[in-house]
Amino acid sequence: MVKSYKISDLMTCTIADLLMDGETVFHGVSSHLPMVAMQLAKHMHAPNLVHLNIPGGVNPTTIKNASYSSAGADLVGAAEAYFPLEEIFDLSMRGKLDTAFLSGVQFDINGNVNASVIGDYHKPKVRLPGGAGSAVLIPTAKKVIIWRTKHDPRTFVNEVDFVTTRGNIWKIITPLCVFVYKNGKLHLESIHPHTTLEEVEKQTGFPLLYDELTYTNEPSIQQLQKLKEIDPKDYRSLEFLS
Amino acid sequence: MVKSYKISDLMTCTIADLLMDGETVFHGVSSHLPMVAMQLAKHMHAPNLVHLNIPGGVNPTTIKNASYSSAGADLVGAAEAYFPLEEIFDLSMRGKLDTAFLSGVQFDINGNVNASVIGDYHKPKVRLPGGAGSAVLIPTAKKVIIWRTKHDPRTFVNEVDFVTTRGNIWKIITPLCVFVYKNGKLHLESIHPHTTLEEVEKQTGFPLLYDELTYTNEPSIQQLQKLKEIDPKDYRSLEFLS
Amino acid sequence: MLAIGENVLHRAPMAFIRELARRKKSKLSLVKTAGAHDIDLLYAVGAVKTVTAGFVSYETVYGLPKHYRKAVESGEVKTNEHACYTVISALRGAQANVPFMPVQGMQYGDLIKYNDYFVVVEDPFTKEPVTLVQSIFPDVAIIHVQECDEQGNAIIYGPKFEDVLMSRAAKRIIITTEQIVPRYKTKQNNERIDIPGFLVEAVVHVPKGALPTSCYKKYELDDKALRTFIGLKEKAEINQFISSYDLQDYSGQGRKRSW
Amino acid sequence: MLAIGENVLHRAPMAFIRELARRKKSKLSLVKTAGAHDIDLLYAVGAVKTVTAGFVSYETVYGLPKHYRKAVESGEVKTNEHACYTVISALRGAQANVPFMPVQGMQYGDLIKYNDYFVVVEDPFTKEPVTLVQSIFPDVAIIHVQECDEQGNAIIYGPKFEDVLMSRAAKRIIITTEQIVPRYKTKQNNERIDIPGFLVEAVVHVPKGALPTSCYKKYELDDKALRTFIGLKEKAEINQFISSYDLQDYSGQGRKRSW
Repeated sequence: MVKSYKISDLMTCTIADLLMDGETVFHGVSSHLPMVAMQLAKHMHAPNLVHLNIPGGVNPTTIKNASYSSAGADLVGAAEAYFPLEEIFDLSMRGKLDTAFLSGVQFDINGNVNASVIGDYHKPKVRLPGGAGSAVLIPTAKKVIIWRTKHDPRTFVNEVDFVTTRGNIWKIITPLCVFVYKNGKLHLESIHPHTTLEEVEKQTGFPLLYDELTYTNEPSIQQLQKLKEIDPKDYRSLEFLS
Repeated sequence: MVKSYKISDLMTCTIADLLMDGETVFHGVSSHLPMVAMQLAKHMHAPNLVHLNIPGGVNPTTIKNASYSSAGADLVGAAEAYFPLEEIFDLSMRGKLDTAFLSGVQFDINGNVNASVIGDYHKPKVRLPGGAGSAVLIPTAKKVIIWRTKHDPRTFVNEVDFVTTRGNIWKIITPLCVFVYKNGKLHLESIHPHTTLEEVEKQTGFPLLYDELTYTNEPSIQQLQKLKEIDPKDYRSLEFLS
Repeated sequence: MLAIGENVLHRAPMAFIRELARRKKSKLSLVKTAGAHDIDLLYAVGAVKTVTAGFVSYETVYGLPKHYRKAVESGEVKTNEHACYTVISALRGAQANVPFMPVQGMQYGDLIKYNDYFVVVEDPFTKEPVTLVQSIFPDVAIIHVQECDEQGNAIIYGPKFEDVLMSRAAKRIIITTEQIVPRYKTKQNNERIDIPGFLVEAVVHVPKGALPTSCYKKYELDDKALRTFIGLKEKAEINQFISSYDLQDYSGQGRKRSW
Repeated sequence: MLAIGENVLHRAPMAFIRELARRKKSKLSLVKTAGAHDIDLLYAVGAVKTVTAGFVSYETVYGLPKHYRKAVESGEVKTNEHACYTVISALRGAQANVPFMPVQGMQYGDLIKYNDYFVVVEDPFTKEPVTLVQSIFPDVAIIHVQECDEQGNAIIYGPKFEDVLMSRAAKRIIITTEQIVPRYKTKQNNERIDIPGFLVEAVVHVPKGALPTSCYKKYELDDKALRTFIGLKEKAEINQFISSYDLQDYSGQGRKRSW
């Protein structure tokens, strides 16, 4: 039997598998892919996962109306309770946020994250959107999962132009691979089935560290079916389209 | 024509006359007398006075259900909006609370207020209820009115046993007189019609300062009529009864 | 350290407080902005080591909390005197998990001289003096509400006092509730939920659990019971007073969340 | 300094923002946790001196805020980069009128090295290092709501984002509202009022005042208008885009409170 899936499906399922039942999990704006992954986990193995988001909807029953925004009022309308951004930050400060999804524009092997500028900080060549919550959530959440839909040498660089924050990354999921951060360095944990070590090496600006190398699990049939149900309009692919 | 009124009526009306239209005014627990005074002012000359209280009822339309507590839910039920204690403190910190009603157990001529202990601070002879908001509200509210239903040498003392807070008192209203605080000292502003300077002197533990001495205005007929209407059960006298 | 929700004569979690007395808890540290019967009762049974509060007293008509005063004046127990607002600030510090909060106004009195949880430092931005209050991190917050579902989603009607803040400042949150309502009902009011269930460790169904204090929309204060308690002197009388609530305090269906 | 309510693509007070552009305001200092079209538009007309924010960008499908980026990259204007939470902390500082707030987490990155509104000091209680963020005191907060009465009692439906906090941090509060509702209606919902009227300086009736961003229970985001704006380059085009809202932005009955 041949399974047909997109890279966004694979990334979504890989992320979903990282989430555990009963955890409090937060995603921010421009975060459709992890939002879908959270819903997927909740519908598969983690029914008691607590889905938190910027507008404050706790455990929205559906994400189908979040067409252009992962921070819209629809997440509150369909929610069990209201717990907004301010409070989520506080929760993380108190060590009670289990998993946070964050991103960034540059990453280096030492776990440094840049979401601020390309070039000089005070006279930037490119002004990035800003780290939003990253600078406080990456250090304080129990686990941090970074997802990034670009994997190229400008993203995974030898040295970031600016350290918006550093450390306490658990995993980074890209279209090519999964990195795990341990002993102060990013290590290649698995590469996706459709790529090769050479491709990952070519697209990464720092030398790859790895112990034992495996392929990332493919999405299961059950996961792909459930994805169609909870995300019929394929919001998880939005970042790949724009 | 002979007007018949109680000391509590006089104190209530005197306080009401100190309140201006449009002001934000706060009272706390065990504060029936100023609560009635605020309602009286609102029904007479200050319709836009903003009545704030601990449970958070902004401008309750009635206080008739506040039989045993000036911090009960009835003040919220009858209110225009909800703005609770936490926020009222913040408001005062921001310099936006116009008038606060507070009390204390000892006062001296220098404007020191004791709401903490009689005797040694760490081994008190009498442990008082505590200053509640006084220590932060007296210094930060624009105007502070102290009311106290006891006027004796144990209340108005030569030197307070402990300085819970000091200064920034505007007026003190007692069953005998009105003090005003100016140039760092309490001055006698007016004495109530039913008493004498000698009586006030006898009941006050510090020497009386005054420039020109007047009698406190008696309640007007209109005020007394309105009092019957807004406070038919005479909550304003509760402190005199218990 | 136990944070006790509610204010003076209203919606105090008395069933829980009485249960602490029944279980002969001792050396409790309490924190509350303004307390009355709850604190007085725990002092009456000798359960308290320290209390941190801005105000401890009944309101006018019920007078002063005798048991509390007696214990403090005898030197048996310590009272950490605050302004109510500095308790709030200290709990806000715990909410954000920072060691202190700056606070205005305290510099005019002597509470900061006599209590080591206040300190004056130089503001590094303006070089002006600023008072800091040390954060207070309650282990448990106990809050009595009118409605809660089995997941712990709790709705408070009327004044919330400092309950919402306490539910964010404490490590563990226990809810006692007048009524267990179905989840669809709390969900219909999702924007009105004051304490979301995922913060809550246990939900206990205790109708009339705030008596003899009042509970908005449910019952008024029990004047007679309160006056009775205030008149008591002997330990045996106090234990009997507590026992008189046994049936009522156990009348709900206790429910526990498992995670 | 102007605090702008709402978040990224939702309930931004755009009618007010466009009015600032029409009146050719300049050298504005803006503060917002996460902004998009509001900030981008004010940059497009050259109205901004500095922006203090944690995040400035449209969401995924609308890409990056070109006008903002161009201005910052040209060095014309300054951006005070924060984490969204440090903006929240700094506004909480203003709410309590204290000069700074302690905040966790910042010590792991270099934002505190490059920006003088962060400083690391020693906690006088524990002697551990602690990061402080300087408080931000907005002169005005502008907040768009669904319902407000003539007294300024305002109710926000759905996510409130940081609006309630901003209404407590700013010296003056201006409300624009989809609907002016009678006072008896707000009073019926008194516990749901997010901003009590006595804090509010002016109430302006502006139906559709958040367009092209979304407004919960009223309208969805105007995709076409937003894409049009994002594609614009010339000042004249931008002015024309703003003019196209003239009729709509003036369609409500402007109401002012007098005190």
